[in-house]
Amino acid sequence: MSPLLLLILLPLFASLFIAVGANARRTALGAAFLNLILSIFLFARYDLHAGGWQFVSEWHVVPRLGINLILGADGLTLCMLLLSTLVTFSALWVAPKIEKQEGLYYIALLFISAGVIGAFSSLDVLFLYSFHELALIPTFLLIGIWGSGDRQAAAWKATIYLGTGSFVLLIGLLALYISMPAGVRTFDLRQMTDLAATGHWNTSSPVIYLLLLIGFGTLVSLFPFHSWAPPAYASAPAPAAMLHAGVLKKFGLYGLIRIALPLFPPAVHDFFNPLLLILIIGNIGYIGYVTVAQKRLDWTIGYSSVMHMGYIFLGLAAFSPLAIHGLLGLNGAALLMFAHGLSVAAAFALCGEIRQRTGTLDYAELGGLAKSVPVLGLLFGFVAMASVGLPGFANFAGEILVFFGATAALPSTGYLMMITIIIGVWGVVVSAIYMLRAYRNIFWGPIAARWESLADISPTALYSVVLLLIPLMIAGFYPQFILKMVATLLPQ
Amino acid sequence: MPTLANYLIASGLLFAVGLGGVMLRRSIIVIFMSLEMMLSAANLSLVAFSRYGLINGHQNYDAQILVFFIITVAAAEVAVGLAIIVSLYRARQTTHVEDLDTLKF
Amino acid sequence: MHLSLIAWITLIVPLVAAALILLVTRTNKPLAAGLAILSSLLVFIGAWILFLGHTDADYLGFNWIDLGKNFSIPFGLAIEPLSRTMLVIVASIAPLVFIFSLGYMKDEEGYWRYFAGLALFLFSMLGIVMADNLVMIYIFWELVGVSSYILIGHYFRKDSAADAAKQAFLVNRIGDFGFMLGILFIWLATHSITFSAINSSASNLSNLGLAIGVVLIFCGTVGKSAQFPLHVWLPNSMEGPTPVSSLLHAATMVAAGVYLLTRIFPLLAASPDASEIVVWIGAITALGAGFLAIGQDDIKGILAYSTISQLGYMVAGAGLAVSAALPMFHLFTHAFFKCLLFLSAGSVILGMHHEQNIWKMGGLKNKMPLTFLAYMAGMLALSGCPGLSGSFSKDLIMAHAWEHHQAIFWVLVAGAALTPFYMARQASVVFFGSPRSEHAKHAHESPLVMVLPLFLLALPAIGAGWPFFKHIFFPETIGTLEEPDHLPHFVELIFLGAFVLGIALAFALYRNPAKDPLRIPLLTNRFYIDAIYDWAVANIQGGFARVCSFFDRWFINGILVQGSASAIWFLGFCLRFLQVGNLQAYAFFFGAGVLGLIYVLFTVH
Amino acid sequence: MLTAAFWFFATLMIAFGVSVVLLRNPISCAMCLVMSFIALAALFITLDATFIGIIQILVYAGAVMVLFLFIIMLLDLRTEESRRLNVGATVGGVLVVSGFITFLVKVVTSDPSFAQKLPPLANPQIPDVKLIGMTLFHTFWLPFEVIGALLLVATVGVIVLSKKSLR
Repeated sequence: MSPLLLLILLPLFASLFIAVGANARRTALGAAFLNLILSIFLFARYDLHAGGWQFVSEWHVVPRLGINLILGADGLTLCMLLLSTLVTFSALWVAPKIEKQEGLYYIALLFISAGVIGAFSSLDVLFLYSFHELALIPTFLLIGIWGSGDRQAAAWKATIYLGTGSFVLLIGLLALYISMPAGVRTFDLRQMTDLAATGHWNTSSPVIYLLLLIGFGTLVSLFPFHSWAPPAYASAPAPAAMLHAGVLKKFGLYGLIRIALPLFPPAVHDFFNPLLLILIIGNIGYIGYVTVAQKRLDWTIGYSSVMHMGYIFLGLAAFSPLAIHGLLGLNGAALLMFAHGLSVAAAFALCGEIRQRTGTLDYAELGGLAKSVPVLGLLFGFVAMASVGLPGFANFAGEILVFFGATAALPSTGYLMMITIIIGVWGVVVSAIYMLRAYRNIFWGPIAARWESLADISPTALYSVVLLLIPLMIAGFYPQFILKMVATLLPQ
Repeated sequence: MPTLANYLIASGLLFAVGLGGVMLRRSIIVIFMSLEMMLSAANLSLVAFSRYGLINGHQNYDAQILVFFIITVAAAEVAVGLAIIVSLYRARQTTHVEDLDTLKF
Repeated sequence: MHLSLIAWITLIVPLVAAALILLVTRTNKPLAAGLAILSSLLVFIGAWILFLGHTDADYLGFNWIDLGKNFSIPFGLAIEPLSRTMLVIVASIAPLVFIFSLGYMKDEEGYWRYFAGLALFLFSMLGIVMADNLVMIYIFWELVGVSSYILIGHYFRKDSAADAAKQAFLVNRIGDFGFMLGILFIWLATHSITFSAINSSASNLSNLGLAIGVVLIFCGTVGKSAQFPLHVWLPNSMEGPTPVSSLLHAATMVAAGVYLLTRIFPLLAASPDASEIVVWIGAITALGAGFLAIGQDDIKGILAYSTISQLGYMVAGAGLAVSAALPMFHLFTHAFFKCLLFLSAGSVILGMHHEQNIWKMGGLKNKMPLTFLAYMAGMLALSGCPGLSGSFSKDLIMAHAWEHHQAIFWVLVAGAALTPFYMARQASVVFFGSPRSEHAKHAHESPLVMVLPLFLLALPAIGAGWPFFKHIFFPETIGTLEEPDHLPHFVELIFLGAFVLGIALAFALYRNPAKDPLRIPLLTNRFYIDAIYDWAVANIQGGFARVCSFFDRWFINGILVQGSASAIWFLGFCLRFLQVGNLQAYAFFFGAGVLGLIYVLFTVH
Repeated sequence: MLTAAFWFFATLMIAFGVSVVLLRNPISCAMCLVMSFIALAALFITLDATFIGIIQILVYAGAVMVLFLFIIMLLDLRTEESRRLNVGATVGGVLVVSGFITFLVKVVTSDPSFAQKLPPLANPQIPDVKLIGMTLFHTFWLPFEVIGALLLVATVGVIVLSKKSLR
């Protein structure tokens, strides 16, 4: 049995057991734990010298159309799988006691997990897409049933918005498929890459590229397709927000790295570079200031996660396969995906903990909590600093690599790239502005009497956040831990 | 000798009559009868094609099987449809379609 | 033991201590303090071993980021004359402050947090000192920022402390914005980030490129060394505990900015345009902060502005582009006497039961004689009293200014006259005259654990500038520390005159007054710079943020997203009228639709 | 002979069909429908589809029509009172119907292959029922099973629907 298939099936089997009446929390945690162990094992077992796709297995579905379920992993995949299983386990662990329909809650979370794992490990573009859709619907349920605030509106908005984005993406993927020469059409990513690389397939259609960019971009909340994210994350229960913002959202970037970057010739990238850079400026500069204006923690984190996507896109925009430093940005982007997934998941976990204790995330109502919940405050400090891009956390290493990559691309891209870099570096200041403001307003300052006797963070939440922070710091102190895996995906 | 066209026209006319019945009559029972007429008209076409499109000198039995299935489904449909009409009548005391117009905005 | 191992241990020990304090000893006060002090002592020993080892080396540890042969960010320790001297300064002052804290923080809460912050701070500072490349120095630069954030915000429940910590971090970040761009720029121009490589490539760069790169990196200095216009955080950061002020603002954090300038000194010296900017920023800061110090009532506030002013001298010294040793020498002497002054102030504050307003003090020389003696040593050294350490280094900078840049010279001399004035004002009001409050009447001398570091610091504060020490700590390899050859004698008289004038005026003016006789609103309000910044942050930045938020909420989310949703709703609303509810109408639509379809198919073929 | 039979039964079928639409009494309509279907069955037989023709009579003219009559009588439906003619519906219906007939004629006359005469069967004695059975149970056994299931479902559905209290 393929280990990757096992990785996908374990959560599904667990949800089956839950559906027929097994203890929901224990079963889900057990499956997630096994998955975590398995993904760490795979991560360690990956043969760095051989590189390329490993653990490949293939099942024919519609061979005539070139649709097959192909699972395989390279270094980037394994990083994303590690991220997925880490965040899944942590999200399940941190989940509070559920009053209504506990089974369905855990089943939904497990389905998201199975969906993202499937999406990351599929080598077949159609399955890559379908697994992502599998993860989308449980998110809708989680927000709509167990969310807070205006949860139904947020659930509908996010789902319709993401559904539309996926639809655009599907059109793009099908157009890509049809643009292949008849007879060799396939959804197999490896063959597609080969076809494009050997020149048998002319992939220079800007329309398809644009469709993919918008489709994947919507899933990643690329400006201006971001308005679904903050309300959805604000309303979602903490585990759902963790899984979605931490892992599922990375799917769009993963898809761009897997499909758009290698298949399209440099001319197409160059053609869209100015557009992409302008959108990145929107993501970093504009959304950054929108974040500064937020008055609630959940919205701040939601917008900040939108903003940070800009840095990853900057890494992708700096991609130029032929230049001497053309892959720096991509390395940084991959590292940043990993780092941001962990840090934003931890942020939402803590956000949920605060909400659970105080019932509000409004800056005006909170203050001085570090007195009553010191450990929670300490952890939030770590997470805030990670988000700010403090050295020691992987976010910093990723950002600096992205900046170096973008700088390396400067001579060939011109002034717009320069402006983007300046705004990007300024964005580091902006993210410090809003994160420190959040920290200062929630944890520092005089404490109101009603917050004096809050219970400090529960051990489960503490451990699950620490579980996220440890790999974040390992990758921060020693980025090679991730980078040497990522390097296997890049043409040498 | 009748041509294929003759049969098709006959079938089409029966279909048209049925269609007219569906669109003009108010009694839901008669509308239902007209529907049956339209289904049968389709059967006639199929049988005609079966007879005119010989395969190795034999009729094309695939078409007749289809007719067979259509008749079966039509029978089932009649049973269910009439049951619906009965319960509809119980609920609304009418079989006039013009009185059954609650399904609108 | 091999020196490279010692260097690495010296760097890592405080980090280990910080981590242990955080993880293990949160409840155990003595152990937390003990760990921190132990680590600082180890650092002290390690630093002196390295200093006396006299071996230049670049101890490459590993490639922090390694992407094949084209790109790597090394993580190495550069042990060379400059960093050795700086290392000794940092490592010698840190244990004293740590020990002093033991007494000062005895009754405070958040003990472990404080000592973990100190240890982390020491680690970061050592990292800056020993870093051999720009990215690494940036990493520790940021860590210094965050540890200062922790320490300044120690009394986080006070709004003022929380705001000061946040401001310190953010203002530093603004400086780092330029610094980061500078790193990227330099890397783009030279394709290297190690100091040895970029310093030797100065001649390959165009004048403009060199100037841009140096000025961008100088932004980092402006932020960290609190130069105008990013100086506002430093006085506010006095909200932190006094030992922290002494550590951060005497020898380490703020000195890091100057140290950075000396690390890229060859680049700076090669670019006249950049050094012109640097020297002017330094001179303006030196003079302006000197004026502001006169308007302060807070005992630490005065010292804070004097720090800014002295940092201005160092930056100007670097900007004169004579020798890297010039600013370093002043940094060296300043570190001791400023640390001494801060710790004395801490002792006074503790004796005064946490009263910091100098107008509530008075006559303390009898109540706290030991502190008074230590303070006077530091004060005279800072004021430039001939023979004490400060005069050597400061006069040297001014002498070179006379040689190279007359305008700067006069600005600096004006600042040099202000220095003894505000210091003597403080000394006179605090220690002389009669007590002005109940606290002052009942002030008491501090415990030995606090006084001892004062005296240990007083010795270098007096003698660190003497030629004997100068030769030990500043070998020729750092740069020349000779006086300019043709210095007229009257220039030295000017220095003396400035000192005497300042002291005399201050003691004349502040002979036991009950109130400040010289109250200038412009100075007490800090040139209104803080107010302008506050206004700009609240209105310009906040306004921009609100406009963005409004745009996002009402245009992108409102018009575009909700608009498209509404458009679809409206389409559905229109189509709704087809739902007439009549079965036969539906049959008609259906039939008509089929007919239409047939027609289309029929005409197409 | 065949031609005469075709014209006769075709006319009969259409005529009774028209009367279904035009007559007001539902019972008359049902009886006309039976007649129309018998004529249709005769047409099937002229096409050598004896089995289908018999099935048509058995199922439609027999079972289905009995059901119709049963329901009409159960509900005690009387002759429709004549309501005011719905002009829109009438015009629409006539338009669609005439349009349909127009298209039909156009399509049927457009291609010469529709004008072919009845081709002779290779062996008129071949047992029709046997061949249908072979086809049904060899080629189409799966749809046959599905249809069986469908009938079962329909039966269950009818029972559920006819229960007085629908839950």
